[in-house]
Amino acid sequence: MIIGLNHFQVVSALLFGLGLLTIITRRNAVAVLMGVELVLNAGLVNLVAISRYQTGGLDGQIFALFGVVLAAAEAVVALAIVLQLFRARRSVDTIDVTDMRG
Amino acid sequence: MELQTFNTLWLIPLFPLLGAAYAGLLGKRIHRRYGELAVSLPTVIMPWISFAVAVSAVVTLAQAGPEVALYNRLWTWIGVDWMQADMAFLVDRLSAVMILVVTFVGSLIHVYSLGYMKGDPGYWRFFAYLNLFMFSMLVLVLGDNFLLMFVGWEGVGLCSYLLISYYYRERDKAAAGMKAFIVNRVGDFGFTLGVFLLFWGLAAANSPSYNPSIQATTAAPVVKRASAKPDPAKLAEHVAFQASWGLAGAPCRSHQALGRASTLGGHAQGHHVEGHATTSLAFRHVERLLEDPVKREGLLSQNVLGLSLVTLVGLLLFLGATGKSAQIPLYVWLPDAMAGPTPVSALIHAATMVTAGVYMLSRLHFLMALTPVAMTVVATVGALTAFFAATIGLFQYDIKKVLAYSTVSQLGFMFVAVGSGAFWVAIFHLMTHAFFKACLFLGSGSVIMGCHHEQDMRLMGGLRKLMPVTAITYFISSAAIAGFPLFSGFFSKDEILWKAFDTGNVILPGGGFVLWLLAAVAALMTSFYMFRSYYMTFSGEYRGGHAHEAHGHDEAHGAHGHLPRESPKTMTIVLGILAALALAGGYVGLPHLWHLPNLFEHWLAPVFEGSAHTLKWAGYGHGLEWGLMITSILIAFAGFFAARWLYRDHRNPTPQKILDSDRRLVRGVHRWVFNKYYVDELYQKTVIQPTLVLSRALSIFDTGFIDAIVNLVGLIGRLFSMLQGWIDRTFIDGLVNLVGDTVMNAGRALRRVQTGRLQAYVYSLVAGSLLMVVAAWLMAA
Amino acid sequence: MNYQTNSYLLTWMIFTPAIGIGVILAALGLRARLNLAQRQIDQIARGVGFAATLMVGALSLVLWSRYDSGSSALQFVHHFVWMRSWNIEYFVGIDGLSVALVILTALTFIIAMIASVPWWGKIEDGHHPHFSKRRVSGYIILFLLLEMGVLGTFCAQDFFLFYVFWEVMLLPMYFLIGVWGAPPRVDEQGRVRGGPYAAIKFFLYTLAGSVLMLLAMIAVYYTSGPSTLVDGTKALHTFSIPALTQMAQAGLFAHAAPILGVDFVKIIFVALFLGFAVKVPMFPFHTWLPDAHVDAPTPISVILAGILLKTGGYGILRFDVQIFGGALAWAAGAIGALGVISILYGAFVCMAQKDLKKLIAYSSVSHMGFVLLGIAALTPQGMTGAMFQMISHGVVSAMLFLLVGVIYDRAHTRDIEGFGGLAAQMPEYTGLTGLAFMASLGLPGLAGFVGEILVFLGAFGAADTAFRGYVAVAALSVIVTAGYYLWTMHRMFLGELNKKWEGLWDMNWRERLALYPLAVLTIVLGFYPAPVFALVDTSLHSLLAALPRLVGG
Amino acid sequence: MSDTLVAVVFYGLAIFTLSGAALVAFSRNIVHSAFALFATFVGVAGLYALMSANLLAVIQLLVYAGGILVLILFAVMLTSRIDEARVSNHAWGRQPAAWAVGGLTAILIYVAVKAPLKAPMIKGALGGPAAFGDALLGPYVLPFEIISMLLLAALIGAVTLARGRDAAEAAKLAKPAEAAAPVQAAEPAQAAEPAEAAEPAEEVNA
Repeated sequence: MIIGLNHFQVVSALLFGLGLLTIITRRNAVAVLMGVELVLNAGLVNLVAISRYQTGGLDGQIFALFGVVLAAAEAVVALAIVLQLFRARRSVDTIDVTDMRG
Repeated sequence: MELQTFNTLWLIPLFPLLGAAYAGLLGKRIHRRYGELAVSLPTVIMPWISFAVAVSAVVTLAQAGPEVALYNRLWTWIGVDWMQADMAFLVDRLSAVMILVVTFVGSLIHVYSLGYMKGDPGYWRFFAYLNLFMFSMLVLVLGDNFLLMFVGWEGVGLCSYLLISYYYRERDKAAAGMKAFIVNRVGDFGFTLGVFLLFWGLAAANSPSYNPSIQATTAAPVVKRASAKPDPAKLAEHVAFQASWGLAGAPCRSHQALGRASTLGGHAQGHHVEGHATTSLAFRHVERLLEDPVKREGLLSQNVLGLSLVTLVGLLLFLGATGKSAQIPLYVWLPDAMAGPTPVSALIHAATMVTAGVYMLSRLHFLMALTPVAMTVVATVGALTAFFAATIGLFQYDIKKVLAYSTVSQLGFMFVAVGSGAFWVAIFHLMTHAFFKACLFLGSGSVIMGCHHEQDMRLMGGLRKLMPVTAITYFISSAAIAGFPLFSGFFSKDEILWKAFDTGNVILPGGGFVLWLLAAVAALMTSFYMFRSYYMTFSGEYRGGHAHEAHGHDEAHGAHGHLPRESPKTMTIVLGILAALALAGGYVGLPHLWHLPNLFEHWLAPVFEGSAHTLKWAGYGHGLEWGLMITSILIAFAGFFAARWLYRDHRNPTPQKILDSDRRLVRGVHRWVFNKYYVDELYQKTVIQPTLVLSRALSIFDTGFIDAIVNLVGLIGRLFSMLQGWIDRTFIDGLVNLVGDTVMNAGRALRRVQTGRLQAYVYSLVAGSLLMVVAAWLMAA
Repeated sequence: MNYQTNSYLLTWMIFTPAIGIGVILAALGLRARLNLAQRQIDQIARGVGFAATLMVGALSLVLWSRYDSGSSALQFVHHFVWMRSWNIEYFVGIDGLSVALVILTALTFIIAMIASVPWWGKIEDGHHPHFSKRRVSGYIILFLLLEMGVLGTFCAQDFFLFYVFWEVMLLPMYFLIGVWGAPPRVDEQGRVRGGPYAAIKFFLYTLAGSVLMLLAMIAVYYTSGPSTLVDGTKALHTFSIPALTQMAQAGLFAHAAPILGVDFVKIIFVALFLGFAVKVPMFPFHTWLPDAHVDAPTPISVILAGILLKTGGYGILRFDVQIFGGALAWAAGAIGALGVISILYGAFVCMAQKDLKKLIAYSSVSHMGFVLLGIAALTPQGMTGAMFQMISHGVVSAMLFLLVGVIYDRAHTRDIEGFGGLAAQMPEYTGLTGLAFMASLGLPGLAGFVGEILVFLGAFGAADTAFRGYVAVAALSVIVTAGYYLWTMHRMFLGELNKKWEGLWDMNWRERLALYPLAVLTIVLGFYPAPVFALVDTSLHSLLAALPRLVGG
Repeated sequence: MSDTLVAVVFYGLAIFTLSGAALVAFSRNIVHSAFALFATFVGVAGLYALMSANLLAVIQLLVYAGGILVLILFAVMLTSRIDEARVSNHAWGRQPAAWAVGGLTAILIYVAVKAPLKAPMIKGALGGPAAFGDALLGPYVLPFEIISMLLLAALIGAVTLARGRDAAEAAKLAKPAEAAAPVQAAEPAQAAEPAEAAEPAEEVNA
């Protein structure tokens, strides 16, 4: 059997789904961050796969590279925020953080 | 009349004005820092400078010949179209007398005040007012037209108000000032109306001489009215009326230009101006106009409300004079005016301001001479005032009140002279009166100061020994006012009596005799009450000094300190000078009878020349004149001896007996006269109270009726809009509110969605994506 | 009609306050950005207010120096088409009728501005902050808007533009009285009075007048003949006042079709007159005045009495005399009579007042009656007198209201009976009040006299001899006026000092700065009124000369 | 590499990756989750390598597994108490979330399967690191520079955020947050007097 693009996409989709589930259900802010990383990875896999199967160039990889960099930046900032949050509240439980409540 | 430019005339009123500004604006601070003299010396010197300038002006005038007047035009004050009033000063022989009297007596009284006001907390204020008064009085005298005279006229009224209310902490004294001002305003009402009437009457009288060529250019404003009521005669009248005084527009401007040239250019041009300037409120222009028989007839033929216009003008102007000069019916303010400091009483309420009415009518002699009715009224009112004021004066105990009523009475004499047509005599008496009455007042001031501000003569007595200078000067002045032979008052008063008897200008039944009789009786009473006051004050033993008795036993030398003492030098010297003038001032106007030159009449003759030919005299012989003169001498002595008999040394019990009499008639008369015939109360009841009631009624009308209507309209509007509002609220607003409430409730519900929880948002994101996909799928299907 | 000059001077004058408003608004907008404190904003607003009013003052001096008093034509004209579809032009220019009032306006607003600041004085109330510390920027903005409206009203030469400025004038006044005036209170009779009440009363009264004016304006517009706009386009109707004047002089309005059976000229005359008479104010339309004055803050009273009342008199001269003078002959008797009633009625009502400010308000009614009488007399003296009376009343009443403000800031009461003996405590204040009273009662040598005497003299010479009677009756007011002023003087300043007022202090420098210029002006105008005459004479003369042509015979 | 081998490798990698991800999603212990995340990253790197994106695979390992994950572990260690580690990873409303996410994933999978993208993998190498470098400094130089700027900004931002203020300032920062939600004041130091802390907070709100 030939592994086609849709195989990769199914994996990507599942990865995305699991990441989303992590984001939604986890109460720990760090865990939520992990979910975000999963979702990002799912996207990157998709990018690379499409460029591999459809266009054949380096574009997808380069975008993926940018995505990785973005993820790194995001992780750094987000973790800094989480740390500040923890410092302020002694907790990283997302249920407690309801400052944006209407 | 020829005008000679004299460019320093304006300095005469200027100096006192400077003094007033100095003391008024800086005086308080200077007083505090540098003491009294720093305030008073400049202000005392100012009138003297004015006097010096006035002397120089009068000397120039005297050298210039009889028909010349000095003229100094500063600027056009009110110049609107053909009406023009200049800021211009004029000195003719009449105003020359006035400025000399005013500046000289005024300056003396300033000097006197140095001593009298010493230690007064309002020192600066007093001198500021006094200087301001000098300024106003000089403007009054020097003003060359009605309006400028009115500036001075009201200015002296204001200063009089300020000075009467000088001791403003005492309500009564403040009220006296207010009374003076308001009563004077009644007179001003007459004065202004008289001026208006005269102005437009002259305009109409002047009309037949109009130049038709300028009709087209100047007749504009009133033509319109004429065409509104198409009446050819009226139209013509209006056109004429406009044109004559209506050298309007360009001609008026050229006149101004010429006027300006005259101030720069001197005599010849000044004379040239006379030809053009027929359109102002200047006295000399009016006089010139009336010299033309045609125009005079034009004025005399006019009637207003059934009265001759000239008569009405004369009466209205006389109303003004009665206000300022305290004649019936407006004399009531003058006795109250004694609330002011005594130098003020001397200067304003005896020597100068109150004579303004006499001056004004004399100034308008050419007009007064045209109207026998007004002359009669003037003379009669003058005589009655002289008589009634004298009767009140008989019973007064306040030394200043005696002098006040005597002033009213003497002013009455002057009006008798004016009404009789003897204008120069009025001015003559004005002058001598200024000397002796100022002296009397200042003497009384000296007495009052000596007696520690006691004014009741019953608490004086015996002052002759304690205050010899005051006593002597007071006696001389009393002799002068009573008309002792060879004293100044004798010449002037005798002349008045004679002229009143001799006059042909009044239309009373019995002619001048009635006037003479009233005036003679008044003279008798004058002599009596003046010496009464002299003897009550200066003879016998000192009766004052409760203080003396109260403290005398404790302190041996203290008693002496409480006895009256002679006043300081500044005051006694002034008294001396004035007494000398009271003694000798009359020699400038010796009677014809004695075949001696009458300098005063001669001096004033050119001024009153214009009216001389319209005045009529009965022409009684010398024998009668001798007889009257002797009568008046007898009268003077009769009064003197009666007073001496009754009041000398306070020994004669008769006055007290009369006062204690039980007879109703005596008591009634006494109370009636003592209370000034209840005139004040009469005015209170008939004028002041109705005015107040009216004002209150109108005020209530204003808020209760007019404003109520406004508010009612507002209320109706509000009721209507309330109805509207109800409809609005219930129906229209209901709908709007429904929408609003829905939105609000929805918002409130949706608010819960915004939980602030991170995952909830992601959750809804996911759900939303799902929904969108489902929706897209359904739509695609 | 030849317009002598073309300049932007008037436009600059009118809109300089608008620039000031813009600056204040900008400051408010950038407040958060620039991190400005409330006090800083207040100071900026005051500074801008001063700068704007002083600028207008300086421009008015330029105007005065360049004004050609020998010409009765419009000067400093600025003219362009504004709303073409209605033939409305932006048209400003001044002649002798308005120039003196424009200068007076500039002066009065400077004085009022000085009176609007709380500097250099102990004026705190304790309970309520002094009006000059409340919402300062809003106050200054409205103040400047008011100045703009007034200047525009005097300068506008287009009827519509005039109307716009007339209304612009109204609105700020409403807020200035209502918001910064006295707080609402209940009086003895249980009626609610105070700033808001007075403001509404003022607003509705004047608005009723302007509605009549609006109707008249529309009627005039549709009656007017064809004319040419400034850019050369033909227009069927016009709002331009000079053009309307020319048409009136050609007899257009005199021969226009009657409305409801009444002559066109007469009905328009009456409508306009009523609109202006409310502003003057004339008996019986005067009752807004006392309320408005009593409850307005001091500077607003100053402006109200000093300037706003004059817009009424000016409007009568500009419209009722200049354009619809055809009906003047018909109405003069009535106007004169109403003037006399105003004079006497005001004077008598004054006598009964216990509130100092109300007294002075009623005295305004009395003194503005002279303006009506003078205009109705139709003589040069009367007209000039009316004009001068407006100027002198502007100066004197401004002074009087400032003086009331001085005592009210200290004592927090204006009850005349409650004072007494203040002369000892506040000599300088007493002196100035005395001067103002004397000027107001028409003491010769002070400003009030000149106008009064000219009006009397002019009215006495009116062709209608009934005016002599009017004068005789009106002249009684000189007695009554003296009576109430002196009585007030007596009750407030003379006698023993009321112990209650021992803590009062005399004038401070801010008050001196506002009052002394007026005092000097009062005296100068009294002795040397020629500058004012020079400004107004030529125009008034040609105004009168044109009257017969307006009848259209 | 034969297709079968590729398939085998793919399935192996896919299972490894997805099971790691599942563990991340469902583990009750956050430390476990972190390590499972490591596994997922490694799996994804394998998938990259499978698609001959060798450089990217290396970068994935270096950056994600070596960098980000270490960061996350640090965060876990700093924010969790080790003794509570067993309950450190609460879950919240798992069931409805599972339904929603499941639905979404199902649709995605459906799309992936049904989409007409069945072309075989393009043959041949796609260029090594040299080509990568040329592309980055050639056509992609602008995004490259921008992303480097972004990284720098994130770096500075993170430093600024994490540096922490003075204690007082931190306390001040904490107060408004507490004022907004006084009931949830979890801090033990302040929990001692919650009533007093709540009262002024209500005033502020009013």
